[in-house]
Amino acid sequence: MRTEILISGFGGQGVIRMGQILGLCAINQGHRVTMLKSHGTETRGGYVRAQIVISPEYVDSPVVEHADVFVAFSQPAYTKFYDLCGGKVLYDPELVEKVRDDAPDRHVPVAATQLSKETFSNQLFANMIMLGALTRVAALDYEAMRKAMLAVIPRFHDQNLAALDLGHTLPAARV
Amino acid sequence: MNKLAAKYLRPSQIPTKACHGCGIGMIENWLLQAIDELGLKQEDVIFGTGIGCVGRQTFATWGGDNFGATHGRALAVATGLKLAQPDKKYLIVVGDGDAASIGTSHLIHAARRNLGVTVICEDNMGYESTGGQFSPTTPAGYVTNSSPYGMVEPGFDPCDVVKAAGATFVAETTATQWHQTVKIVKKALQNDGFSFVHVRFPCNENFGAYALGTRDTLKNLEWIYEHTQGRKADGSETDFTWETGIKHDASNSRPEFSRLLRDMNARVKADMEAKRRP
Amino acid sequence: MITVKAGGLVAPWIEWEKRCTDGRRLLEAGTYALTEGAIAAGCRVFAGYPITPATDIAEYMSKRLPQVGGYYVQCEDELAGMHACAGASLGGLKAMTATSGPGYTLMHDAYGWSITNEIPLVVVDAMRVGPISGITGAPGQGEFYIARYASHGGNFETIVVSPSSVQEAFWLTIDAFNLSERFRTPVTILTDQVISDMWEDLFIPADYDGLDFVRPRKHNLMMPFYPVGDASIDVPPNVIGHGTGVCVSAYTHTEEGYDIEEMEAQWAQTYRLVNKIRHHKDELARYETFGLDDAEVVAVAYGANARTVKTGVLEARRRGVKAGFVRLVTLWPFLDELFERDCRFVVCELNYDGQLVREVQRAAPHKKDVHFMGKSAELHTVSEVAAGLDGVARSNRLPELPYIWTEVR
Amino acid sequence: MALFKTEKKPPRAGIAGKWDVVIGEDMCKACGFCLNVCPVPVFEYRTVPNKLGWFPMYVKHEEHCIGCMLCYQICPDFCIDVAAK
Repeated sequence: MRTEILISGFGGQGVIRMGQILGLCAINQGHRVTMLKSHGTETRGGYVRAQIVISPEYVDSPVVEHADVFVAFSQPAYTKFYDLCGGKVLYDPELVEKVRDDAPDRHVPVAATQLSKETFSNQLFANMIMLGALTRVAALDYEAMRKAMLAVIPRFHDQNLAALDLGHTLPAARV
Repeated sequence: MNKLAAKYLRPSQIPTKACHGCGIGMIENWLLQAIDELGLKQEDVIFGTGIGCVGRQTFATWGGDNFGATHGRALAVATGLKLAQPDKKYLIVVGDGDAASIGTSHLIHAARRNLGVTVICEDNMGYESTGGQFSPTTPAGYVTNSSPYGMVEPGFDPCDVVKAAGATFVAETTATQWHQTVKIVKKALQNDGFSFVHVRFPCNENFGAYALGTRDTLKNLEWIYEHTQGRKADGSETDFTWETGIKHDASNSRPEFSRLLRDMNARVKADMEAKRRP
Repeated sequence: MITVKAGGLVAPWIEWEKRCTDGRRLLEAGTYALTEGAIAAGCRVFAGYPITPATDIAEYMSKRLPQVGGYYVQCEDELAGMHACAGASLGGLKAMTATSGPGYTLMHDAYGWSITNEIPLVVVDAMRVGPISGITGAPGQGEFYIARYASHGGNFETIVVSPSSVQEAFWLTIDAFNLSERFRTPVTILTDQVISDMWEDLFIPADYDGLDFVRPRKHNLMMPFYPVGDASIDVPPNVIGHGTGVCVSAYTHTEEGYDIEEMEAQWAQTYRLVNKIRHHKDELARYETFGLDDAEVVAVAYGANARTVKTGVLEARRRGVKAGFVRLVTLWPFLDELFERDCRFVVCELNYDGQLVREVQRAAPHKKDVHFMGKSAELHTVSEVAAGLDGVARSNRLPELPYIWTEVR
Repeated sequence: MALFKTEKKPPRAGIAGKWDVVIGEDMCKACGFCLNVCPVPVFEYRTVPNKLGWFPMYVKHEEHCIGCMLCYQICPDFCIDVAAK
């Protein structure tokens, strides 16, 4: 079964890191993975998009055309890629203010930036909160995700684990 | 044939294709003397050339290993070769086109890295193999095939450029200073780093014919001689004088490029082994 | 001549994969795979100039080479980069450089020099969309012909290969080094921004020293240095530094390497440069096919683009179109045999001018049956490919699709 | 002071005559440097061309050579060798 995940936002939010952890987690569980990343010229700011495809077989097309899960970290990203998504849309209400009202059951608000600021006095951990929520929404193996995260992130393991846990236990993510 | 040519050169490749009275052969003869006096053997020296008169006429004359790079790239090739064969002496014989024009960036960066090669820039003050156009070392005002109204561009001195770039040995001579050239090339070869020797020599067929108005080999070499001395045969001053001699000698004062890389590799390897041990 | 097999991948690494059981599975980028492939193949010199999207190869190399006793040189420009690689290869070390289109054209000076002096080395060209600098972060396939005619003057054949996955990039780099050693010639790995930047699961063998399929470096220490007038391969390359009197130069050369201006010498040298590759074309064929047995319409692609095209072919088959698929891994010498069949072709490539399609038109029996689906800066989508195959199968015409270019003249 | 000597002086007795002067006439391109740099009358042009098409130099009066080596140093075509007898 081919699973497509699309994550998009601004540069510096940790979009690529999220994809990397997600991908490594799938590889550790014996899946095949591709991750296309596209970004603007600048290192910080600009747009970033990660297209992740997970499959038990070799992934032919790495392009996400019908995302099973779409994570929107910015309003432009949400507007641009909404039509590519056929499944759940996780979005950060602080960054995506206007959402479509035609499919409320597909939308999962995750206040990652706000929670990160409140809990860690730093918005850097928003991506891990979002990843925790994503793990729950997509019904992925939480333990494997924790291990992959520890393998990928070099520092601040305690905060990152706490953030992942925070996202994973969010009421909004329980579906 | 002279004894050194018999000892070091390829009999099938000499006489070279050089025009009569061309200074390229003289300078190569002096290089052989320097090599011989240092006791180097054929296999100790790798001979690199570029394109143009100097490249064409000297390529494959050396009896040991030769490379004739594309125009201006002899130093770029030498950069890679030096990594693979660090213990050899490199004689990179290039013209003013190679060194001062098309390949200047390689020259500058080889000097910056202190690449362990000796560059002999044989300068005939123009692009003579293509018919005598001006080069960055053509003296101002002189007529060439592409400066029919006189050279209007200011020239530049490659010695200053490589010195500023960090060369550890820089010298200039002309084709009438045999003893000095041999001595300088010997010193250059003893420097484990970047050495640059700028040698001016006459071209009879183009520079001589157009800039100096004669194809007479004697008059053209005499012209070089006068501008080396600063004085004409009749005692009057020349329009300019080349300052010859050693211009900068910091031989063996900083590590050679390939050595730097090998030292780094040794450090990395030691660190890795230290980490592997519990 | 090459006999086209019924389907699947034809490449030496199918066998290699079976031999390598021990190793690690990683999530890594194509640039990483290209670097590790080179290290595994014994590459010990990298000289180049950073350029998106090949910069990461330079960065990985600067980290990895000192660990294995190799040398990383960041040159002043691409001209110097490839010349330094050629110099290192002449000195007896395997060398590689990596660049993108703007740097690749600068390297042609050294490329021709390496071809004429039969110097083995590997060049990675990570194509991005052009012309000139284009968009640094978008894929293109505009160097198909440039890679073939990678030097001026003609009278040579080149070897160009193209991976379409991160794993394949790893194996193909080893393969490219082997080919460059066998054929005494530079080999281009024509990859693109997608494969370079894409992260994918990658198997890396545990121990490179035991890889028996890596061709070791051998040296020719015998005069004459060039078997001119002869098309033999597996002749070890010349090496400078052993006092054997090697001559390499940019000129037409005799078998001793001396420059010469005689037509007979020119004919003998170019006979070798052309035929050492042409006469051994069957050893260079790497490609993937499926569905050719009953195909009425065949999609043709290479590189990253081939992945969405393949999915598109599968989708078309699901819709009942008798579609087949050809993915070229070896781009040059061009595998004409794959296209000598009576069916329609849809050539998908990432440019609007049409490059691969012209070769297919030349090789296919009927030019009017070859169709072009060009797209610029972005991979074809699966639905575009499926719609295109469907249209060609029905009416021998491509449907009009947004952003798809169909004109080749 | 000129590089080339227009007037040749016969050598002083005692220093001359101790040298072997050899010239590879088939390699000579007749630039005339040796003839003109030499302070004594040793060289002379041949009247028959060599295989390169030049009228080469030959050693006419080896007995005059004083071993100054100027011809050896200046010859651009590696033709000349001078050695003590």
